[in-house]
Amino acid sequence: MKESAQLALPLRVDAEVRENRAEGGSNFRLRLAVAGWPGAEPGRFVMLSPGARGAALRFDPLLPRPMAVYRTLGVAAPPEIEVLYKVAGRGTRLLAETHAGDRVRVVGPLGVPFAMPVAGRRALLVGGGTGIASLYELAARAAQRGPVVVMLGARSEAELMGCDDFAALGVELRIATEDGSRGHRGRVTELLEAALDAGAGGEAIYACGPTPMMRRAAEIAALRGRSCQVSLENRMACGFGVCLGCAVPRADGSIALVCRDGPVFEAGQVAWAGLP
Amino acid sequence: MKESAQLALPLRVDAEVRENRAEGGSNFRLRLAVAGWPGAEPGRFVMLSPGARGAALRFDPLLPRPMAVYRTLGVAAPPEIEVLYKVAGRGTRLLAETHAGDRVRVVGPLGVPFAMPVAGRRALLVGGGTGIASLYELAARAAQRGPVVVMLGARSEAELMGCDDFAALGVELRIATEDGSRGHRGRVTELLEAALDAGAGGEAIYACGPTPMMRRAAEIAALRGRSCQVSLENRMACGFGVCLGCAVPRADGSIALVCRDGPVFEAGQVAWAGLP
Amino acid sequence: MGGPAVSTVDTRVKLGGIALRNPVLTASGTFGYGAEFAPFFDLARIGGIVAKSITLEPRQGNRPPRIAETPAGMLNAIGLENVGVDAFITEKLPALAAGVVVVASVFETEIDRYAEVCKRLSGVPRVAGLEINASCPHVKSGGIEFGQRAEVLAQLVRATRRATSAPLLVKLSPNVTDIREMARVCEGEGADGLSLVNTLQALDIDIETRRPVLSNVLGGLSGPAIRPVALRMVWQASQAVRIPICGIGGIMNAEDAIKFLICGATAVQVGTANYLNPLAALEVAEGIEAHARRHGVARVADLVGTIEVPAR
Amino acid sequence: MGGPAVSTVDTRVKLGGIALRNPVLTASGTFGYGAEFAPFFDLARIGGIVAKSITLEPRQGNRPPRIAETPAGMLNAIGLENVGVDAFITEKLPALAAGVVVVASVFETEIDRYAEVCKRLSGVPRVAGLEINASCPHVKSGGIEFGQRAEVLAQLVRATRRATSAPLLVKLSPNVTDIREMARVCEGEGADGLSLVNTLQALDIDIETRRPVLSNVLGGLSGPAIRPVALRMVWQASQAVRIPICGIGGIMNAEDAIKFLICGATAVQVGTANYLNPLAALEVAEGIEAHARRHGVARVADLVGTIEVPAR
Ligand SMILES: Cc1cc2nc3c(=O)[nH]c(=O)nc-3n(C[C@H](O)[C@H](O)[C@H](O)COP(=O)(O)OP(=O)(O)OC[C@H]3O[C@@H](n4cnc5c(N)ncnc54)[C@H](O)[C@@H]3O)c2cc1C
Ligand SMILES: Cc1cc2nc3c(=O)[nH]c(=O)nc-3n(C[C@H](O)[C@H](O)[C@H](O)COP(=O)(O)OP(=O)(O)OC[C@H]3O[C@@H](n4cnc5c(N)ncnc54)[C@H](O)[C@@H]3O)c2cc1C
Ligand SMILES: Cc1cc2nc3c(=O)[nH]c(=O)nc-3n(C[C@H](O)[C@H](O)[C@H](O)COP(=O)(O)O)c2cc1C
Ligand SMILES: Cc1cc2nc3c(=O)[nH]c(=O)nc-3n(C[C@H](O)[C@H](O)[C@H](O)COP(=O)(O)O)c2cc1C
Ligand code: FES
Ligand code: FES
Repeated sequence: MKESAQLALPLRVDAEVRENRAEGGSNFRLRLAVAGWPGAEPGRFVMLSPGARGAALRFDPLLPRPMAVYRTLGVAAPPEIEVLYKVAGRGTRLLAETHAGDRVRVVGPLGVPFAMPVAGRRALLVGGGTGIASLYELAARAAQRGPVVVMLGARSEAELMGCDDFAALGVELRIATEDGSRGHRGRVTELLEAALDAGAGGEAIYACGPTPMMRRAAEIAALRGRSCQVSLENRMACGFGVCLGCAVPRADGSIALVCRDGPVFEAGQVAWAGLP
Repeated sequence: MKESAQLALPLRVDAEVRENRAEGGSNFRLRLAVAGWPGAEPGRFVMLSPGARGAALRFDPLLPRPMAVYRTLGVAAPPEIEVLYKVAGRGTRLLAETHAGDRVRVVGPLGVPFAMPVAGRRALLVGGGTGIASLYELAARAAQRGPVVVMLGARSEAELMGCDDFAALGVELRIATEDGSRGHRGRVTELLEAALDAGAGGEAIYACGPTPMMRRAAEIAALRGRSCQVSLENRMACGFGVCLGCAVPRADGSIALVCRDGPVFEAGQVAWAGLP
Repeated sequence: MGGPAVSTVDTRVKLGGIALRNPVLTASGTFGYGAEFAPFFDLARIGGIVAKSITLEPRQGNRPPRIAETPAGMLNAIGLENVGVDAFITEKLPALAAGVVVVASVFETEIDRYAEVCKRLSGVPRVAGLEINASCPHVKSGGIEFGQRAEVLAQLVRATRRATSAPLLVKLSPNVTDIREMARVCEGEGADGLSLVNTLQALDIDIETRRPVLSNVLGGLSGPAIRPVALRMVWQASQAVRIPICGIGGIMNAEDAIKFLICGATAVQVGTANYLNPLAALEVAEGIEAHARRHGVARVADLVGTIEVPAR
Repeated sequence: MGGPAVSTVDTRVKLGGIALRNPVLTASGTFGYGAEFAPFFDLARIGGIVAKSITLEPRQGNRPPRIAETPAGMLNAIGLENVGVDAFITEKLPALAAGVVVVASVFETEIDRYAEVCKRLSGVPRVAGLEINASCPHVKSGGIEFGQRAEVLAQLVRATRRATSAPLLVKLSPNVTDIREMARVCEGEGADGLSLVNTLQALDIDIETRRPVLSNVLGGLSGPAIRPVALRMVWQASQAVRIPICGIGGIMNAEDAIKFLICGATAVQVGTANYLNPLAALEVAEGIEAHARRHGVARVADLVGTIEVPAR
């Protein structure tokens, strides 16, 4: 994904929590008022320091956590962004404990966004787990250029996130759950396979979710001679290319930084076997 | 202060915050439900780990903070205790950020209590700053054995704590503020001096507050050939005599542990010049 | 990792000749002489306790302030306040219930005094073993030397080894260039095991007064902050010697302790955690057992040294 | 402390011949090559930046995982990924605005290669000084030796000193028994200043996989966790040598930085803090100035070494 000169520059703001709501399963929705927020292209992310409250300085946990910008709420002043997240460990657990009025440090927007589909072409978006959060803005903008099919997967219905928001976009929504509690019983990549086999060809393919899921999506695309954009995850300390901590191997043997060269990559460029 | 065999043994409980209320100035009142709480003799304290919430483990700040047991609310089940505290640094600031339902680790009751006044004798209690919190139970129990005068001091009215509670005990309450915003303008030890000079002699004297205040109270008592019980403060890591961190010098050159040998001491036993 | 869950786990380990019912001890100086914790739990339920380091004579220690808090850690310069070896034997040991395994910790300023303390402790029935504190970083007279210089350490271990036939652990200082060298010296001189680490030498300042936060200027850093350094040293030492190692440094919970076992420690000591949570050692012991059960590890000893180092 | 508040504060300091507008630099490896921070603030407002350590040839670094979080700290084993000295000179330096003071950091696996990198950097107009990274703990080939053995360190400083007449700082490893010895060696060989400390060698484990959290097994510990150790070493070194010292280790805010100044550091470097707060270095610089103003300190340099050690 080439970096475009027009990408919004990152800022560091102590944002104010407007709302932090449990949404079933381990899902939460965080709404932050971010003064000066420049907007974020689809697929870009922020670094959040969870639990930063008032002046009570604590350095454990030390590092911020990367989170996709689910969407920017254009109407609010100061601008507001939403983050959809799952409680995975102590960083996200602390985030879950913030209350309206608390402050959270935001650095962003960061990273290289998805390349938009060619106008008129059908876009297939495949999301699993927390990866769903990276796809909303893409779906919203792609829907203005052509037909969009969004395929979302999770272990069970409760673990799905954002379904209603996607549905409200008017895109075609297909669901897969491993336990069959909603939609197709099985993996979301099976939906992708079916869509491609039934499709007319030429679709732009996007995948974001757990590594095995993205790897499978990439395989499915590659088997059909098709390219696929994926959004990788990795541990990050900075998010803007200076700690060199988020390195992953490229297929050509070189090293890429997920935060600076990604998180969006062409699936064929990724050395899948070398991911952490 | 000799340790009596009947002192309640300490326990460690993850207590639940029932209420945490700002009370003006930098004062807060914390009410905790402490399962199994055995009650606490006047002057004893607990160690609190502020901000311990759910399972989000954080080790900064690492150490618990000592707080007097302001009072035990006997009626509740599980028993509840109240702690009156001032925000002094980050430990107490974090405590101030806890919400009802959060958990706080409690270790206690700890330390050696005040020796009760001889029945029928007048008791003079002098409290300043956070030291006021150590005196409520003493006032309550002493009031059942004889007349009690409670003298409370602070920089300004807003920084006073607990006045209404003391007043409700029916004890005689005298106030001093440095800025004159309530009661006598000046130091609370001036009230002590006046009370002693006006008194009949034989009063039991108690002081708890900033070190200079207690030192002055001790001097005032000593000048009149009277003893005085003081409750010292010091940095603490454990609160029950095992880290040896809270040591202070005794007048005889030996070392005392504030948490185990105190916090209550005969003022004459303390090497005031050697306090940290 | 490991097989299917097992129903019973053998938690016993042997640490340099000391039989422990589970691999969790408490670290010297963080557990008093043991009796202070009796209100909180039955001390016989943990592997054992290492008592506060004792000297030939009682010592009074440093002036206040003696402790301070740092990010995820604490500084201390207690100055080895202790009751002396005789009061330890006559007053402190008898206060402990019969089932409690006690390791005595020995510190002194000269080698022959170390040896003398070891002699007095030898044959005392309640003493299961000795730990030589070669590493206290904050006492001016000699503390630094013993654990930081290979020749001096060798002399110390030789002399204390001669003075006692009790199980002998040597507690090393982390303030060294190469912990493996120090570990080998101890093994060579006949130590039965190693305890590592003691505190990291450190300093903090109050910027308003411009004074060190401790009266002693320098202090020892302990707590979670040092855990990754301690873990590294335990792993390095375990590769350098065959005698068992007791891992110490920032252990707050069972997960932390298991890391030390995986890195090659036969047992662990819980230190600073005892202050913030007097039940910490017990919770660590129970947590290790639960972990082993969950992972199908029939004997906790089978966890020791199971680190999987990726091929390069 | 100090007198009544002053209205203007002279924040300038001189670090081994490098003139700085204020005593705050950024630490090597935590600030990229500088340009990455340009969106966040004007880099000319801090004292200077120390660039990522560079080698003769570009290097690719270690496989992932390269970083992990620890209590109040982080572990890294990047493996010295860098663009190489030539690309540094031709691509990275020109990307920085004219007013930015740049210190180049040099690392290599052999002494003559170190010297060669220094030669190539000498006379490059944008390079205000060199920092010799003698201390990287996680590269297999030699990293450990340079800063940990006095003789090797002496050779390294001698060779790099000969190779350049630019201001020469030597960045020391904290993984040593006696930092004073290493400091004296550098001074004796003509270093213009010292930077300390680099990361503490450390290790962490994932107990579910039983594998080290880093692909390289060992990593370097940085962040607030190590600050008290770094502060101790700066104080010790400042008493052992007369050349200026740049204090590094866990500086998160102005208060932390002021502690280093009080302990004898002429300047400081902000490291890990840049990751969590890209404005950290600027905030530290502003905070030091505000502190000086509040305390009536007319020149920030007057804060250096003002530690008040109590009489014993
Ligand atoms: C570009 C990007 C965008 C992301 N967007 C979202 C999002 O919109 N919503 C969301 O819920 N999550 C998102 N994630 C994942 C999120 O960052 C991690 O779940 C979070 O950092 C875990 O932190 P923790 O402290 O709760 O868990 P930890 O205790 O740190 O770890 C829990 C588990 O998560 C793994 N982990 C830790 N950090 C990361 C990481 N950065 N990426 C992947 N796994 C990690 C750990 O190895 C461990 O297995 C994103 C990650 C990246 C890199
Ligand atoms: C037996 C005892 C009973 C106490 N009871 C109460 C009470 O009922 N209500 C109340 O508000 N406070 C009480 N205190 C004082 C309270 O413990 C401290 O205010 C608190 O620990 C400060 O923690 P912090 O993290 O907010 O401040 P820090 O940032 O740790 O320190 C702020 C300031 O307080 C000083 N300080 C730190 N710890 C202590 C300490 N243990 N004692 C005295 N000063 C300290 C520091 O040196 C510093 O100047 C009591 C202290 C003791 C020893
Ligand atoms: C207040 C305090 C006192 C200590 N006293 C001793 C001691 O007397 N002898 C000793 O060998 N270690 C002593 N230690 C070191 C601990 O036993 C342990 O090695 C160190 O604290 C690291 O473990 P931790 O991080 O779990 O505390 C002391 C530590 C602290 C914090
Ligand atoms: C991810 C990372 C990479 C680093 N790379 C270098 C390096 O290339 N050269 C160097 O001299 N120090 C390097 N360091 C060490 C820092 O410059 C600094 O000395 C150390 O992190 C301690 O300071 P801090 O606690 O403020 O981070 C690196 C540190 C980190 C965390
Ligand atoms: S997260 Fe720091 S370089 Fe990518
Ligand atoms: S606070 Fe630990 S001994 Fe008093």
